[in-house]
Amino acid sequence: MIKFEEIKKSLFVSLWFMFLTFPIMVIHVNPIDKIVNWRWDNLLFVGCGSFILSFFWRYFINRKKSGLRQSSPVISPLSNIMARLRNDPKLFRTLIAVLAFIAVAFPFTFSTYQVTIMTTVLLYIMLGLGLNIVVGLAGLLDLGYVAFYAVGAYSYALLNYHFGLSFWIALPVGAILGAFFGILLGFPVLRLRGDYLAIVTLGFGEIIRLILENWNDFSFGPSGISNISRPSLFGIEFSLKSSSIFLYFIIIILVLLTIFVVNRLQHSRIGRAWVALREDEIACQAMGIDKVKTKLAAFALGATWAGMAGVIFAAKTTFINPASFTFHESALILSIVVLGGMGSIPGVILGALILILMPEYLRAFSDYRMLLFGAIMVLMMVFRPQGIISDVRRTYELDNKGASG
Amino acid sequence: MEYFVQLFLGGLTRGSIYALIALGYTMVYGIVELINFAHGEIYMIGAFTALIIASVLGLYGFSEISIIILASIIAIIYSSAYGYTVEKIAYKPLRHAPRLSPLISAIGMSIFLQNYVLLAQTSDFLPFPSLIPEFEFMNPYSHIFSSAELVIFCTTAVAMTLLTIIIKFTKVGIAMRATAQDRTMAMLSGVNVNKIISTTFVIGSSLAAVGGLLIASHIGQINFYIGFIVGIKAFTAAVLGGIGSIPGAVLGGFILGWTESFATGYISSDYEDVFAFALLVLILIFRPAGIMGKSRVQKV
Amino acid sequence: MNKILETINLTMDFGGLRAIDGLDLHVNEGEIVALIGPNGAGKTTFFNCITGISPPTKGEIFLTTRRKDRDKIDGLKPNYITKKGMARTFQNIRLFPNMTALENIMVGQHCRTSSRLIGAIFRNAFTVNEEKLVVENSFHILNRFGLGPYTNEYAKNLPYGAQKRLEIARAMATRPFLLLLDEPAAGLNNRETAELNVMIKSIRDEDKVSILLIEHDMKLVMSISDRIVVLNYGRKIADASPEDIKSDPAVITAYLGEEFVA
Amino acid sequence: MLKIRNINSYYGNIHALKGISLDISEGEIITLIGANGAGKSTTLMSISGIVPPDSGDILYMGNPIHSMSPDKIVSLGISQVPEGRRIFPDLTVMENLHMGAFPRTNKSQVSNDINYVFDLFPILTKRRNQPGGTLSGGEQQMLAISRALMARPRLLLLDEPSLGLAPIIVRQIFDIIKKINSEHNTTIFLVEQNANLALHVAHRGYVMETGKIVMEDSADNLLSNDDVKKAYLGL
Repeated sequence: MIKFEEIKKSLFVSLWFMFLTFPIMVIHVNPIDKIVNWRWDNLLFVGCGSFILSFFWRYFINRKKSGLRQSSPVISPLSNIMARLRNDPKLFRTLIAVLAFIAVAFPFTFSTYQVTIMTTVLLYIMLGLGLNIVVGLAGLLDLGYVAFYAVGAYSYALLNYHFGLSFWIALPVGAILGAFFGILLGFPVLRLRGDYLAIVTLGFGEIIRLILENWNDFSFGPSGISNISRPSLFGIEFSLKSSSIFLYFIIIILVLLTIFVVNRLQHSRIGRAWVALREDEIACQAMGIDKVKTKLAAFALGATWAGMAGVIFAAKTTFINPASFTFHESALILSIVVLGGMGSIPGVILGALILILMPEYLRAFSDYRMLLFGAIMVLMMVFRPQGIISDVRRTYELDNKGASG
Repeated sequence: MEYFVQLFLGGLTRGSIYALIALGYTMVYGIVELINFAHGEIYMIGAFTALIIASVLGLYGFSEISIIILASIIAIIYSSAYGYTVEKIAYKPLRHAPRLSPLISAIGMSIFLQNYVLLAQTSDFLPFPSLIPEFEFMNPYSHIFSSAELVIFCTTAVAMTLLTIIIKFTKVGIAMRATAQDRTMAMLSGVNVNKIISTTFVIGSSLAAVGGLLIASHIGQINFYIGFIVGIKAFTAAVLGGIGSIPGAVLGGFILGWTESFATGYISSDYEDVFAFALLVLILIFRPAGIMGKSRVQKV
Repeated sequence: MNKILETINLTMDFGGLRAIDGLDLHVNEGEIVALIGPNGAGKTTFFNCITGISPPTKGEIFLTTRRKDRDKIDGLKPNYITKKGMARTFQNIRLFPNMTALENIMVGQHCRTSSRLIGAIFRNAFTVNEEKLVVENSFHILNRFGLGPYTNEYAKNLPYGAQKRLEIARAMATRPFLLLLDEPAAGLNNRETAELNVMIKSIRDEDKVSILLIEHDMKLVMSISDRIVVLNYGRKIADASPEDIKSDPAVITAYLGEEFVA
Repeated sequence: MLKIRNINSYYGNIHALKGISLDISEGEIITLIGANGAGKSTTLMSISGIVPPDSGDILYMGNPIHSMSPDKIVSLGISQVPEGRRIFPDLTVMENLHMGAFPRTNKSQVSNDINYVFDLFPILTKRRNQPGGTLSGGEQQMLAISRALMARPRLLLLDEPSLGLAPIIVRQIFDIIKKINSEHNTTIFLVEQNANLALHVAHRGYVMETGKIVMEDSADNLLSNDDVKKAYLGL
């Protein structure tokens, strides 16, 4: 039974938001025609919406508080499924087989349009996993991740334009250049505290974008570079349709490679050092871990992946310009990581699926997608900072062979 | 020489606006150690509110002067209300969370507010009326220092003086400083810390609104994205001076204003924003505590 | 006897306040030395100073390793100092909360292992071998400190006493020859303190690790220490055996409060 | 005056207070002694509302205060001088004192009280316009006590007032504590590690060990108790 007190509170919240959103939501002025458009219906939406949402808000806030007190972890059903998968190798293998089958069959059963969308999703999975190394594992908030993405994309575009370099050569070049820029930026800034690091990386990302926009001789400015070659296979050129299928498979392989690498790193000596660094910097140093070197490794590795993803992006769209590398792109990748679950590979995959597919298939959402990303970041931090699928540390058993699991 | 003076005064005007907005960052950082990423958006919302109110009043035939006053007051009220609400939703529930959480939440808030205005209003640039009249006595000097610049400079000076008085001498001001220095002890002294934090957001936001009005009427157009760039620049100013330090924010604002003014005047105007960002990156790398900031000793 | 840790004229200023004032202190090989003194006397600051977390304003610190190299370590970063063979625990437990107990120990062995990024990705024979050894070692260390039941528990979920032990175990995993313990008995009950007593002695006798500890529990300090150093206002006011410390008038004045000791 | 009934507190997973109960009557000086980490400061922070207990009751003048916010508790007349003094380092001595009087609105009474604490600690008069951070340890302790007195408390909570101070200053401060108690009938709850000192000024004492009260007696009895002597008096 909802108490009167609760209704009163919600009513107050609703009134407050009606007041708050009044000028922006209700009044619309057309300064040229000098007409004021009063959109009173919006006020009604805001009022009802905030009235209902405030109940949810208080309910979840209270639940969170009591959860903290009793220290009983609120395990979501998804995490339960993940836990079962981890403990049941047979189930796990079956699932992998099913997924593999779907992945292979997908481009042959669906239209080119669907394949392109799925390619985009896979690209963001790669980016998300790359950023996950930096943010999720090492705890360094990198807001300029898109800069390394741009480095990769432009290195392929320019090398292709000037020297006709192929995709296959550009891919490692993009990766190396990404890493190089990662180290170049990382070296001076990694001594900084978490929030300063975030701002410096943001500033760095913007500098790269602004340079690309203004240095016409180098980057062709805002008009960008077009007619970038698609990837070929041993010199064979593909038709548009088969080319997109080919790219789809390239990126599937790269995503698998990414998962493989991140998975191996996560539970290695260096991966543990990253997590330790995230958990407690001082204790980490007291364990003999070189803070700067370890951070730099994470930063450079994340940038490597962004560089590679950039090359693929350029090959996929065949046209790039600075507008693809705004801060919003960084924010999108960060939301993928945050929503999915920092540090968790399946989490990042799920995050990319949700955030990229939803605006594609639910047209209604596409207008609201940035709004939604913003809201997701806030709500996840407030209610479920560990993300949809929280990162679970690996368990070890002592047997004759040493490690298992 | 005249060109130099013109650039100097231009930088001063620009700098005073940055300073006004930087104060919001610095005050909030001082008290909750959080970079209020959404601060730029607060200022953007202030500008939009002023534009909307001014347009409506204009259509209903209000006199120019009453429009200016009413629109400004309403813009300040709304900015404060947004600042207050943002704190309650995005930061207050995260008081005891790890450092990254409120920062991510702040970025989310910033993106949310930008797109809220984008969706509810427009993505186009809107012409912003010049709220500042041309003074006749300024005519002889108008080629180097316009009336608008004079008003901006004076308004800033007044706002800063008011703020200084509040912080230095009022009970709330002392409580704000005390809370910034030791929150638990402030609670033990009977301060309602939540109230003080809200007050800080409200004051910071109203300063941002003042800055927003000045800059919008100076530049003559606004869109939903203005808060982002100016926000980061103002943040740069705050860091430059030493985040948490109020005179530092003012000094940082001026330095940034001059840097931009001279760099665009003598080097190239294409890279205006690059200079600001480069300054931000450099200052954080070489002197993260800023010019007037104190480096704090970390407790082990 | 062999001085494995030696500070000469160590001085530390904190914003106008002199936290440590010209301190000469040493630890001999195989000793258990207790550092006592009223709260705020500069004991934890001393630890932070010699472990490189906050480098000294003035003075020198020398560490003599098992191989008898005498190294000057002031100004070195904490990770190098740990690598040289001095490990520590913290007054307020600083474990890695979201890692398991075992992983905490594994991180402790970081500076004694060497596999790198490439090795981790390709899992070459060296890395696989090293990882296996690390896991085995970690199990061994956990069991030795009675933490076996908590192997795969997150550190943050361990009971207080176990967290304290895990911190010591983690420090021991760095294979030190000198272990610094910052208030190991704080918050422990009598039984746990008695266990700690035995544990510290066994670390010295079985692992041949010398120990320097800060502690307020006098019963523990008096029964365990070979030597006690008393600090007050960042200065050393006494350095003697437990018996002599008990009757030292300067110590009684500073620490126990003279005016009420009849 | 203050009744604590079976309170439990957790820091994360750490059970800091395990069913603490104690009573303080009006006009008493009560001391709580125990080793570092026993939970003494947590007890004080629970009373002040900074660390609200997870279960149990705290009654002040018969009214429950354990779910009140810290500022309300201060305005009821409970002030705390926390461990480490926690002077606002960048506020002047005067501003620190005004912070102490934050809940009060009567300006003339406040300035009377400022004069009163200046009488109590004349050294502060000289330092009135100096930032708190520049004061010596002893002066800071005096300022901390003065600041707490500025709220006109009926119950004064003192956490380790002797911490890091020279014996002569400690003696001075303990004399003042006794004076405050006898002149204004201010009830004092004193947490001390220096058990010897604390038991000499207190009427009654509680001994705390790992989150539990293990002994409760008159100060004189505790002073002559062998267990206490061994464990806390270092004799």
